[in-house]
Amino acid sequence: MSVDMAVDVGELNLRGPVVAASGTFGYGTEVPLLERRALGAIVSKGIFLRPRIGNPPPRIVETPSGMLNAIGLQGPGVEALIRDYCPQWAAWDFPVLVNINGESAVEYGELAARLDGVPGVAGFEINVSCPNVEQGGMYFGNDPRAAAEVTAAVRRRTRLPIWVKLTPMVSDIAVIARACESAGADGLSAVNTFVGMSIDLHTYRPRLAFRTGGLSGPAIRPMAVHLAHQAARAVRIPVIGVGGIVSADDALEFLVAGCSAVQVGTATFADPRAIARVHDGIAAHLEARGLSSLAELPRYLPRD
Amino acid sequence: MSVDMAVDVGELNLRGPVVAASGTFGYGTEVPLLERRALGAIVSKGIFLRPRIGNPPPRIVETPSGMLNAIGLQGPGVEALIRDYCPQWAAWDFPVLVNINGESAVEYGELAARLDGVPGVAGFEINVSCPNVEQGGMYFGNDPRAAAEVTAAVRRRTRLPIWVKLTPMVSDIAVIARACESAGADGLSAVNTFVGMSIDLHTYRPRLAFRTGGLSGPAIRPMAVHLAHQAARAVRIPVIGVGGIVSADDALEFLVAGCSAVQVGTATFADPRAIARVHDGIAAHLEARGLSSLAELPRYLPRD
Amino acid sequence: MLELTAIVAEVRHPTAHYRVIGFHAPAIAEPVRAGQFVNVLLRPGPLLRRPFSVYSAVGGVVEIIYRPVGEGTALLADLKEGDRVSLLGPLGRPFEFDPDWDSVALVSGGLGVAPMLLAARDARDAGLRVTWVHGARTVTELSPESAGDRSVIATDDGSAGHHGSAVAAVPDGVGGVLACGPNRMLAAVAARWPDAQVAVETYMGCGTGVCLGCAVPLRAGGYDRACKEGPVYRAADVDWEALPSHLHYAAGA
Amino acid sequence: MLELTAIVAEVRHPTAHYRVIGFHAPAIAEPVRAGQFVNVLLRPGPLLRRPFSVYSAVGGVVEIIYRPVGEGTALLADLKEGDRVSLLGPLGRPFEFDPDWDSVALVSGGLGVAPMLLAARDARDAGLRVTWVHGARTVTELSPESAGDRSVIATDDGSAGHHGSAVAAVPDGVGGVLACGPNRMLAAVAARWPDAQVAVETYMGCGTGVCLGCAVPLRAGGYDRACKEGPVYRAADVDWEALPSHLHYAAGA
Ligand SMILES: Cc1cc2nc3c(=O)[nH]c(=O)nc-3n(C[C@H](O)[C@H](O)[C@H](O)COP(=O)(O)OP(=O)(O)OC[C@H]3O[C@@H](n4cnc5c(N)ncnc54)[C@H](O)[C@@H]3O)c2cc1C
Ligand SMILES: Cc1cc2nc3c(=O)[nH]c(=O)nc-3n(C[C@H](O)[C@H](O)[C@H](O)COP(=O)(O)OP(=O)(O)OC[C@H]3O[C@@H](n4cnc5c(N)ncnc54)[C@H](O)[C@@H]3O)c2cc1C
Ligand SMILES: Cc1cc2nc3c(=O)[nH]c(=O)nc-3n(C[C@H](O)[C@H](O)[C@H](O)COP(=O)(O)O)c2cc1C
Ligand SMILES: Cc1cc2nc3c(=O)[nH]c(=O)nc-3n(C[C@H](O)[C@H](O)[C@H](O)COP(=O)(O)O)c2cc1C
Ligand code: FES
Ligand code: FES
Repeated sequence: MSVDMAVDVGELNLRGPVVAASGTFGYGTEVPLLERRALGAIVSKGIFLRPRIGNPPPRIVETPSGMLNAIGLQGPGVEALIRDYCPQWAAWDFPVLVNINGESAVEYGELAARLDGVPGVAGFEINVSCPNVEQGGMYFGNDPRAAAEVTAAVRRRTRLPIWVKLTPMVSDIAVIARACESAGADGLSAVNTFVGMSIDLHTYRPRLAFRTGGLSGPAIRPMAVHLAHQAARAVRIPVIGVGGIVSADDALEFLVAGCSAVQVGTATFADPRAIARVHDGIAAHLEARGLSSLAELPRYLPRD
Repeated sequence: MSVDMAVDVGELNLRGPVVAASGTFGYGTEVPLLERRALGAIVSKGIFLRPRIGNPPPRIVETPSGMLNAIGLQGPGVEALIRDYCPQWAAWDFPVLVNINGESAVEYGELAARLDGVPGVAGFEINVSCPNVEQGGMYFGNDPRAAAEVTAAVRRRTRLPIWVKLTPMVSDIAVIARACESAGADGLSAVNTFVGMSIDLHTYRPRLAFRTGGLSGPAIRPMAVHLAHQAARAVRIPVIGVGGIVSADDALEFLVAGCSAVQVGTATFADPRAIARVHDGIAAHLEARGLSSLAELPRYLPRD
Repeated sequence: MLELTAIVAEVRHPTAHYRVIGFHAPAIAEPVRAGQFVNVLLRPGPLLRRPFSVYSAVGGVVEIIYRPVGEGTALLADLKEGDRVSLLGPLGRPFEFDPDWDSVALVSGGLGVAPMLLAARDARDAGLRVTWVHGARTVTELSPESAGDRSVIATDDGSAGHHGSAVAAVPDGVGGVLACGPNRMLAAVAARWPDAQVAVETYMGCGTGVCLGCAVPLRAGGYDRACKEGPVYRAADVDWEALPSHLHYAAGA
Repeated sequence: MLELTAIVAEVRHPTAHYRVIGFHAPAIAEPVRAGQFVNVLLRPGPLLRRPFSVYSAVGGVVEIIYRPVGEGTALLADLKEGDRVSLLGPLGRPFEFDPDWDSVALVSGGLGVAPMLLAARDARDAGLRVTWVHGARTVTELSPESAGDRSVIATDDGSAGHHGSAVAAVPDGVGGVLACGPNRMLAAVAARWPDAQVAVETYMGCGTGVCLGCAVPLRAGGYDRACKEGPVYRAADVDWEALPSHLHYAAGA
């Protein structure tokens, strides 16, 4: 394909616009990395400073064109991450961003400080939007002041690129987006999952042990496109669109709506080659329209 | 079926828990009313004081397990409603609630006053959550103070039952729910559509002429169940669950999650008999569990 | 308007690009008139029904003609004799035949031919002479089953019949004009014959008049429902500028 | 782990309630071992794949056995010879055979028989004597294809074999115990033979270890992934109280 798919997302130069979404690609080491030529970047599973066992099962439920998950940020903690995964990442020819989590702005900052400079860590995605933990998580993403505080705390401890992962559970995402931009974010990932619930009609209780979970998959795409578009209109930093992308056309909707790059999550579960498929489909679309680079794709982005 | 399906939603005694959702059943007069035995009530298409032409086309887009609509509250205005539809409603053996809309609290109040006492009008559903109009609509539903003000304005002008239709586009629906309860609402319909957008890859512009639309259908159900549950936990007045119900099991999820009744919307487009199917399926579920009335259905409703 | 479960009676491929599928549905076949449509439910399949003009209605079988372009039509193409689908119909207002006409021109572009077989039948029943005018991109496209009527073909590329638009190819002196095809063709029809009757297409949510999704902008202001007041309109009554014309699957028409 | 498109080679109905479908997939059939599973994509169909234990693997054909209970299995039941599906596999850790064993008991309940055909094959390859113990609700359910091995049946209603649970029906003195079935049966296995190997079921998002959706609670604390560290566990290692046991489709097992 002769189309130039490279894209600069702030300081990060990606060879393609399709990024693996946090929590849906593990640490990139679980599955043999087929077709890595198409991987723009990986965002690793959300990590805390300390190990976390996560939520009890059942943790997932399928829903119409979507799924609810309540994993609860199970993870080995930062020291195991540095020991077990970062050395592998350091050998790869595409960037890995670490999705960082904390119960306070201080914890986010410490996590960034600990990972800053570790070979293999190319940047951070600040998760202020996880619906599946009792402390922290979505709370920070709901409130512009808290989101900015967390962003600033991380900014002070690293010069690596920082993306902030926004929650959709707000009345006005533009306010949060601007708060994060002002606090020093280099990019915004829009969006995380929507809170949902499903009831088991045998037990008359929620199907998920955590009661609620985060909705992902094609069901949320129209909402995610809208929110990513609202965020992109509100800020000058790049927005990385995420939510329900299965096909190249889905990804193109986000890109036209003003995103610089996209993340593919849930689709990978059904199709481990989803990222390559989306990448190649975007290139084919551009080629069919006679465009020689992704940068030439028309955008629909009236400014506020 | 020997199961007692009657339910009291505040002052309104419904013969069954399944209600036709506003905007998806017209004025109840467009389609021959098959199987009306199963209709708990109808909520009529949203009306303003004055006629409205609505939004330009395209007004709808199909999405995975859902659809976006941006009708824009097209309607003939209250006088034509009273002349053309209320007399027909007065002859029916189930209640019709009017979904009322305005650009200010005063307008909502005037609409209620004009309709109060008109034969055929059994109550009101206050729409403070329409995403498809420039003025009013969702704005009132985003803000607890504005929602309460509209509710109180209607309360002052009528003794008929008032349901307030809540928007899902808020970080904490409980706050809005309590505000409407305090302002005199008799019930809460939860929820209206979620804002979404879809991009046309031929024109590189939004598919909907209004640019954004409201997402409905099974895609939103897990979120709607969660929001209806959050509302039901927050208030003592009945909650009417709405969002993505296609089957009896879907409706039962809302009922178990604390709703007194449910509304069926988009599902009617594919299946004009959806309401009867859902009604009968709920009765069959109760019977299979050896329950003799809907009131005996176990609920999962931990109070805040 | 009826909702019924119909059994697939037959499937045909009149041309390389078009397919015809017939449903055994006497309760619709009997009353249906030219320009009306059925709304087809595909399960498992997309959330909404898909509206299709009734192409023919003989012996209790309702036929529709389509081109597989998307999710719904792909599922339609998978149906086999004996399969069951739910149909809603007949829906919408049909073409009306003016008692003053002595002849009628049926002007179609691409899949706009769909309502014309019934229109010819109804016209003949009303004692009218029928002239078919069908526009296509190239000669490989469907030619209408014009059963001895006068028939004119126009092709974009001149590979058969008139070189150019179907509208330009219509002979002078026809009585009534009934048209169906891409919106830009119908706009041209409106310019030449304000009183022509045209069948338009819009996205539809319900097909039964309850959702207001199928808005057709009117010259007089406001919107009608294509599924209820339409899909047949007096050509000059439609605000063609405001009617979306980017119905992509019809682009090949 | 491979992702490949496989052609349906055959479909069978061994009993009234169960079905077997075989996919031509030599690249999975060759390496697969007892207790491993494949993850099946159904399109059009539900968002997620459906995991199934490999039932047999002969002549390059991977067979699975299932009962149509929901969306995925209904679509599976619609597949015909020659249809194509995408398979991921072989996935998960298989049963391990201890060199000290001289015999093995294969204890299954309902569809828990799924991995036992391969387990018997692998056991015989390892030179072990095999005792099948299968529990069912009534005699109409599947009896394993036990090919001359010693075989014990237990039924809930006493309509055949032992009256009561499969676990109670296992004779004393067996070497290793491999078990699969409803979680409450596996908990009973754990109580009688802490060292038994059991194959558990959970909801799965990916089947490949990336989503952490398939959490299995461990006695030692924390969670393992059924798709990666499992689905085969040492019986005593699982926290049976915390493992959801309301897998409704398995309730009939
Ligand atoms: C009154 C009426 C009569 C019709 N008669 C026929 C007919 O006789 N034969 C026929 O083939 N089709 C007819 N259509 C269109 C038909 O309903 C389907 O929309 C079309 O066949 C594509 O369906 P799909 O599910 O395969 O495509 P989709 O997967 O829905 O879409 C494929 C492409 O077509 C576009 N598209 C889909 N539906 C529509 C629509 N309703 N309007 C505009 N663009 C759309 C989509 O944007 C997309 O680009 C009619 C529509 C109406 C309203
Ligand atoms: C490792 C593993 C091996 C399996 N092996 C087999 C096998 O050999 N044969 C077989 O028939 N099935 C097996 N299953 C289960 C199978 O994956 C399907 O879940 C099951 O067949 C129902 O799928 P469905 O799409 O028809 O049902 P759905 O429509 O998804 O659901 C039907 C009902 O089953 C419940 N259910 C669905 N999936 C699961 C699940 N994974 N766990 C618990 N409950 C569920 C739902 O809550 C619902 O009540 C296995 C599962 C795992 C994890
Ligand atoms: C199983 C699962 C686990 C996830 N874990 C994380 C996480 O650890 N951190 C995070 O920021 N987002 C997490 N997400 C959210 C995804 O990164 C993504 O934002 C969301 O799923 C929407 O995209 P999708 O529809 O393409 O999946 C998770 C999603 C799923 C389905
Ligand atoms: C075409 C359409 C028009 C609607 N019009 C209204 C309206 O006028 N007033 C209102 O309160 N809600 C309106 N709604 C929202 C529905 O009443 C309902 O809240 C929503 O569609 C979610 O339910 P569902 O998924 O069952 O459709 C409309 C929905 C649709 C799809
Ligand atoms: S399609 Fe719903 S009103 Fe016409
Ligand atoms: S199913 Fe995804 S990690 Fe096991």
